[in-house]
Amino acid sequence: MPSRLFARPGRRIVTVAMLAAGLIAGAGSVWASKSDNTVRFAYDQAPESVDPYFNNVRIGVIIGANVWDTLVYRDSITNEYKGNLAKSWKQIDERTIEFDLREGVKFHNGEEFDADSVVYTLNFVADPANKVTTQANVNWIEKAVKVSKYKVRVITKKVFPAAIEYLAGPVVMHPAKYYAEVGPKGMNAKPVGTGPFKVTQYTPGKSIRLERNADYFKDSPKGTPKIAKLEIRFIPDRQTQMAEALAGGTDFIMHVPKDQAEQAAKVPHLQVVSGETMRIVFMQFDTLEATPTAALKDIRVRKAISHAINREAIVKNIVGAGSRVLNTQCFPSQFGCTDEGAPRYAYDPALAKKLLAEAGYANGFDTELYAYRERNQTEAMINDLKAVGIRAKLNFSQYAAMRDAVRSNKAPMTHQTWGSFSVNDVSASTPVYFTFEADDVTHDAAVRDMLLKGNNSVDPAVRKQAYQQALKHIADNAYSLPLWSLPVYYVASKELSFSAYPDEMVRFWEMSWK
Amino acid sequence: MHIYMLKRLGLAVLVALAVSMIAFGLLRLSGDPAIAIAGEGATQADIVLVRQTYGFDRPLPVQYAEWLGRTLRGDLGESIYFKTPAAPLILSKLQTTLVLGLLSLAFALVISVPLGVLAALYRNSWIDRLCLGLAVIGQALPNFFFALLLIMLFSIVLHWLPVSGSDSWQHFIMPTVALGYYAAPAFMRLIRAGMIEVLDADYIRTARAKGLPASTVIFKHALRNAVVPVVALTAVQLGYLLGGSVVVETIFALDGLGYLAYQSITFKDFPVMQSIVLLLSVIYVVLTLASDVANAWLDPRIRVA
Amino acid sequence: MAHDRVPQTGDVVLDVRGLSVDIATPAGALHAVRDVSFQVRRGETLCIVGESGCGKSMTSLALMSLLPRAATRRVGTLALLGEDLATATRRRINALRGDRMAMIFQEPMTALNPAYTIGDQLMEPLRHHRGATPMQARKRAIELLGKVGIAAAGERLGQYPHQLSGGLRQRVMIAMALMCAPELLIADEPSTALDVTIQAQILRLLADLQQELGIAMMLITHDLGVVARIAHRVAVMYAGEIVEEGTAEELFASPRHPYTQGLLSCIPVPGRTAPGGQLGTIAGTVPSLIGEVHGCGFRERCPHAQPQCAQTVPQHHVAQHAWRCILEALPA
Amino acid sequence: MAALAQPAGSPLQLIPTRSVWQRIWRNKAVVVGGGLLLLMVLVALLAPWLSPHDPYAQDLAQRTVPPVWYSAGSWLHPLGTDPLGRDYLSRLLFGARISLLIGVSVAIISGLIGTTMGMLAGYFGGKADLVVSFLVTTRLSMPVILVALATVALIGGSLWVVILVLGLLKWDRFAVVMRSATQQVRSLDYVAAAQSAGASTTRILLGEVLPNVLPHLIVVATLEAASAILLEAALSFLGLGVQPPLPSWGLMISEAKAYMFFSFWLIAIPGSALAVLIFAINLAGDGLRDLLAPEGRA
Repeated sequence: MPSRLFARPGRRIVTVAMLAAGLIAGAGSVWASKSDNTVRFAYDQAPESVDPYFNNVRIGVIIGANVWDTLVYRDSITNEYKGNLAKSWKQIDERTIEFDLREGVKFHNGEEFDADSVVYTLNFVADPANKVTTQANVNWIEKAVKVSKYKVRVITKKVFPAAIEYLAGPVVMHPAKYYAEVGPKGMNAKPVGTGPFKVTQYTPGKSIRLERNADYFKDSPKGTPKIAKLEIRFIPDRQTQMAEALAGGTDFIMHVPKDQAEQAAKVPHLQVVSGETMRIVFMQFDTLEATPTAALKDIRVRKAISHAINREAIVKNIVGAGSRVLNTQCFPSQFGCTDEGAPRYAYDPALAKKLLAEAGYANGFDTELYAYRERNQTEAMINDLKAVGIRAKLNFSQYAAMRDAVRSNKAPMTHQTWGSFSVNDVSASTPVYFTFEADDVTHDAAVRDMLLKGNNSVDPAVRKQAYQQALKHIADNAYSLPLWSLPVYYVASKELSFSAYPDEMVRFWEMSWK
Repeated sequence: MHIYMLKRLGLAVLVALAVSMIAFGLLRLSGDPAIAIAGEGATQADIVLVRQTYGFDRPLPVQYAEWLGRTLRGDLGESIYFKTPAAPLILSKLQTTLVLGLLSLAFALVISVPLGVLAALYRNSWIDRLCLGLAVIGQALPNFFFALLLIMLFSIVLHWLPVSGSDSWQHFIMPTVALGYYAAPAFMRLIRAGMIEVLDADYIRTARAKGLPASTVIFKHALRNAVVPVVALTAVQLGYLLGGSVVVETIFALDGLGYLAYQSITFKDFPVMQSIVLLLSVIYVVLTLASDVANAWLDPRIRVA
Repeated sequence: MAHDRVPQTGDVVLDVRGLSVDIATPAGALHAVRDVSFQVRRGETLCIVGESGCGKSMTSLALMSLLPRAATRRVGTLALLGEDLATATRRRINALRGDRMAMIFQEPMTALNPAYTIGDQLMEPLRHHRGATPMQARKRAIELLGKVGIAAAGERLGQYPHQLSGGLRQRVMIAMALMCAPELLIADEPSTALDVTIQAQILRLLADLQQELGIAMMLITHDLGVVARIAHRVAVMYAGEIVEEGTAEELFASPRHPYTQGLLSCIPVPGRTAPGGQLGTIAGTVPSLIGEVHGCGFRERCPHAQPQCAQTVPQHHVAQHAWRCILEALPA
Repeated sequence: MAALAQPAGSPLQLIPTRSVWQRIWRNKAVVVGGGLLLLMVLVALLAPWLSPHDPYAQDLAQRTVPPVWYSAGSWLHPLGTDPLGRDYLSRLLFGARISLLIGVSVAIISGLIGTTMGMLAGYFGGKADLVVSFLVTTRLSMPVILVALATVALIGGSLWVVILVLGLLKWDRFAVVMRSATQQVRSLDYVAAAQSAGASTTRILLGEVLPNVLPHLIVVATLEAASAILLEAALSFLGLGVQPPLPSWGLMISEAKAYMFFSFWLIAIPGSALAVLIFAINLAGDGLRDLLAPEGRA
C-alpha cells in the first residue's frame, strides 16, 4: 500500500541549492495549473503510437485507460469486475462470453458506440495480419460476433478464463467506422475513444494534450473527471523532469529513482508517494541454440549467476521501499503466481564460483548485459557478476531497441522489467516470455505446455497447479533470474490529490486539486 | 563574378552528392534495412517482400540512384518508430531548430562583436586579456554541463525561466545561451584579429583625419572591413550550431530537429536519422554557398570586378 | 621656382611651439620630435624637409592628433587660428579635423577604404561637419573632383577605390581634404608613392590649389627638388629637431647649417652644381634618438664638429632666417 | 592561422635553443596551460598509485557519501562516493586517463589522416589539391556530433569505437593547416635544393617538409585533442559514448545529472575537472599559436 515519504531522517546532505529551491518554490506561488484546473504530467518515453494496441510501454497503457474505455472495469481497490461499456455479461459456453452493451455512449468524434464497435475492434486486433504490437493481449481472441445492436459475443480460441481481466485492461474499444476508415495510423494521428478525456492535440515525440470529455457517460464506474485539462509531455531526461517538478513546471512525475524521491520529499511544495507495483524485474537468459553467449546454455552457469547477485542488498540499498525479492517470474498478487516449491538462490559468491568452475568457466567468461532502465541496478548486478568472474558488458538503450536485440537473438542477458499491462493474472506475465512468442529466448516445450494449460483451463485449481509447475520448472532450470518487484515513486505538487495503485496505472479521472 | 559563382555552385552540388552517398551508406551500415523496415515479428516472407518492394535486392548503385531520386522528390521514407512519413515529421521540427540556431548565432554575435571590438581597441591591455580569458574559459566549459548549471540557477533556484519545452519565447532563452556561448569565442577572436589588422590600416587614419567621431570610424570604417571573414565563419558556425543542437535540445526537451535526431538514434529509426544527417549537411552546403555570395557582395573588389 | 613668387604674409594659421613627440619602445623612449617650433601663415606653403626617420611625419601626425598609440605628444603652444589644440577636447579636435584642417597621406593605394565608394568617402566630411544634404555634398564632390582634374566626375563617385589608379586616388584624397575648404592643409609626402610623371602632376596641382584657394599648406617631403619648386618657406629637420628655417629663397641661397649644406650638395641644382661635378654625400648615420639626447644631433657626421657641439646648441636669427649651430657662420 | 614567417627558423625547432625556452617561459599561457596539463598527465599516469580505492569497487552501504568538506564527509572518501558507493576521487583520477587517452588517440588518428592529405595537397597542388579540398569540404558539411552519435548507435558504444569514429571525423583542420603550411615550406630554397639533388618525394615530405610544419601540427593537435575530449564527453553524456562502468568524465556527469539537484557535487566535480583539462589544453595551444605568429596575433 502506498506510504507517504515525509522527511525521512537522512544521513545525506541536502545541498544549499535544494534548500534554496524549496524555499523559493514554496514561497512563490506558481500554481498556474491549479488555477486553470490543469494537470501537467511529464513522462520519459514517447510512445511509438498512441493507439493502445500499437505500443507496449507504460505511458501507452496510461493514455489508453484515460482516453478509451473497456467493456469491463476492474475496481482499483476491491478488484471486483464492474460493467463499463458493457452493462453485464454472461458465460455462454467455455469459449463464449456474451455482453450486453451500454446504450447512448458516444465516441469523442460523435460516433455511436454499439456492437459494431466491439466486433470491428476485436476482429481487427485479433487478426495477426494487422500486426498488433501487444500480441499477448489479443491472441486469445478468436472473434467477436454481433448478436444485436447492443449485444455481442466474444469467442476465445481456447478456454481462456483470464478473458474478463484482459477486457478490463488493455483491450480498449475503438469506433468502428473511424477505425475502418483511418486505421491504426490515423488513430495515432488523431486518437478517438469514449474515455473520460479526449485528445485535443498530439505532437509525436513531444506532447499530448487532453481535455475533460464533457459528454462522458454518467454511469461509468470511472466517474466524472474533475480536472479540466491534462498535458502530458515527453521529457527523456529524468533530471529535466525533476527540474520541472522542482521549478513547478510539472505537477506530476513518476518512476522517480529512490534517492531522488527521498530528497524530493524534503522539498516543501512537493509530495512523494510510493508503493510497490506489479512491475517485476528479472534477468532474462538467452539459452537458445543461437545464443551469443554459449555458456548460458549450461544450467550450472545460470545457477551460478543466480547465486552471484546479491538481490537483498540491491533491494535494500538501491531499489527502495515497497520492493521485495522475487523467486518466480510473476507478481505475487497475480492469479496463479506462487513461489511454492521453487528453489531459493541465496547470495553465495563462493558457490557461484564453484558452479562456474564445474561448468568449465573457472576463469569466468565475457558476455553482454542489455538494459533499458534503472541503470544503477544493472551496474550493481554487473559488479556482483564481476566478483565471480563474469565480465558482463553493459549495453544500455531504449526499450524498443533492447526488445529488438532480444527478439533477434543478440542479447545474451537482459535486465528486463514487466508490468503485465496491469493485468492481475499470471497469463499476462510469465507466458509472455515462455510460450515461444517473440520474447521467448528459452523455448522449453514443457514450460510452454504447462503455461498454456494454465491459461486455457477454466478450473482455478487446475490453473493454479499448472502455473505453479511451470514456475517451479523455470526456477529449477534457472531459465531466468527473478529479481525483485519494482516500487514506483511519484513526485507531485503538494496541492494535487491522487492515489497510487500497485497496477502502476495513473487514474487522472480521479485526480483533483486540493 | 558569375564564373566564380558557377564554380562554387558546382562544388556545392558535388559536395551534396558526396554527402548523400555517405548518408545512404550510413543506413547500410546498420545491416539489412529490410529487417528494420519490416518491423519486429515480421516473417521471412514479409522481409523478402519488403526487400523486393524497396529494391534492396538490386545492386547498390541502382538502389542509391533510386533512393536519391525519391529523396529529391521529397520522399524520405517512413519513420520506423513513429510510423509516419519522415519528411513532414522532420520539417515540422525544422522550424524550432532553425529558430534556436539563429537565436544562438545572434546571441554569439551580440556578445562577441562588442568584446572583440573592445579587445582590439584596447589590445594588450587588461581589457584585452579579460576578453581573451573569457574566450578560453568559455571554450573549456562543456555545453551540456553549462546547460545543467543554467537550469539549476535560473529554473530551480531563481524560478525565472521554464526548464523545458518550446511553447513560449522564454523557453528559448536558456537553450539559446547554452548553444550560443560556445560559438562566441571563435567570433570574438576573429573580430579581434580582424579589427586589429583593420585599425592599423591607412584608411582608418584617413577617416580619423576627416574628423569623424570614433563610433563612425570603428563601426562604419573598421568593422565593415573586419566582418568579411566573420561572415564566412557565421555560415560555418550556424552549421555547427544546428548539429550541436542535439545535446541542447535533448537537455531542454526542445521539440526540434536535434531532439528528433537523438530520439531517432536511440530508437534506431534509420530513415529519420539518415534524413536528418542529409538535411543538416545540405543546409550547411547551402549556408557556405550563401556565405560565399555574401562575401563577394561585401567585398567590392570581388563584386565590382 | 618658388622663390620667384612673393609669399603673401597673412595671419598665422598654425602656431607650434615646443612640440615634442616620444615613442615608447621596449628599449626606452624614442625622442622622435624634440622641441620643434614653427608657424604657418595663410597663403603660404611651408615645406618640412628631412631624411626619413627625422621626425617630420611624426610632427604632422602630432598636429592632427593622429599619433600612433605608442607615441605621446608634449607641446608648449599648438594653436589653429588662435584656438588652442593642445588642451582641446577630442570632440573639438574632431570638429576641426577634416573641417578647418585637413591632411593628405603618403599612400593613396591604402588611404581609401576599400569597402565604400569614392563618392561616399568624399561626401563624408561635408555631410558630417556641415550637415550637408546628399545632394549638396554630391555637388561639391563633383565640383572638387573637377578641380583636381578628374574627368567624368559624376561616374567616378560610384566607383570603388580599387577601380582607380594611384594618381587618381591621390587626386581623390586631395579633393576629399578640400571638401570643407580648410584653412590648413597638411600633405605628408603626397607624391612619394607615385610614378615620377604623376608625382610632378600631383605637386603642381597642390601648388596651384594652394595659390588659388590662398590657404596655408604644410608639405612634408624628403625631396629638395619639390621644395625648391613650391615652398615659400622651408624648415629642415634632422634627428627630431628643426635645424634651420627660413624663406625658400634665403635657405637655398645661403644655407647656414652644415646639414642643410650637406643636403643641398646632394641634389643637382641648376646653376649651382657644375655639370659633371660631383654631388656631395653626407658621411655617417643618423644618431639613435632613444634615451637621453643632448647637444647637436648632427655632430657625429658634421665636418665642423667641435667638443661644444655636445652641449646646448644656441639658435641664431637673421631676419626670418633661423638656425641652430654653435657656429654663427660656417667657414667658407 | 597566421602565415609562417620563417619556417626554417620557426620559434619551435625540433631542438629548442636556450632563447626559445626563454620565449616559451615568458609566454604565460603556455606556462600555466602546459603546467596544468602536465599535472593532469602525471595524475593520469600515476592514477593506480594515487587512487585511494578501486574505481570500480562498489560498496552499497556507502552510497553517495559527500566529499570531505561536508559535515557528513570523511577522509576515507575525500571526494565522496557515487550512488553505487564507488570512490569518487579514484574514479576522477582514472577518468583523467580516459579523457587523455581519447584526446591523444583521436589527435593521432585524425592527425595522420589530415596531415597526409594536407601535405599531399600542399606539396603536389593541382589535382591532388582539388581532391583534398573537396574531401575537406564534404567532411565539413557533415554534422560531427550527429554522425558520431549515429555511428556509435549503429555499431555499439565502447572506448575504442568512440576513438575510431572521432579520429575518422576530425581530420579536417589538420588537412587545412598542413596544406597551407606545406605550400609555404615547399617554395623554400632548401626544398628546391633537395628536389634538384634527386631526393624522393617521400623523403622530401618526411625529411624536409614535415619537420618544418611540425610546430603547426602540434598546435592543431592540441586543439583537436581538446575538442575530441569534449565530444566524447557529449556522446557519453547522451549515453552513446563509452559504456559504464568506465569512469569517463562525460559519463560521470551523465550519471550524476539525476542527482544534481540534491547532491550537486556529484556533477560539479567531474564537470570542473573536464573544464579545467580543456582550459589547460586550449590555453597551452593558444599560447603555442601566439609563439608561432610573429606579430603576436591571436
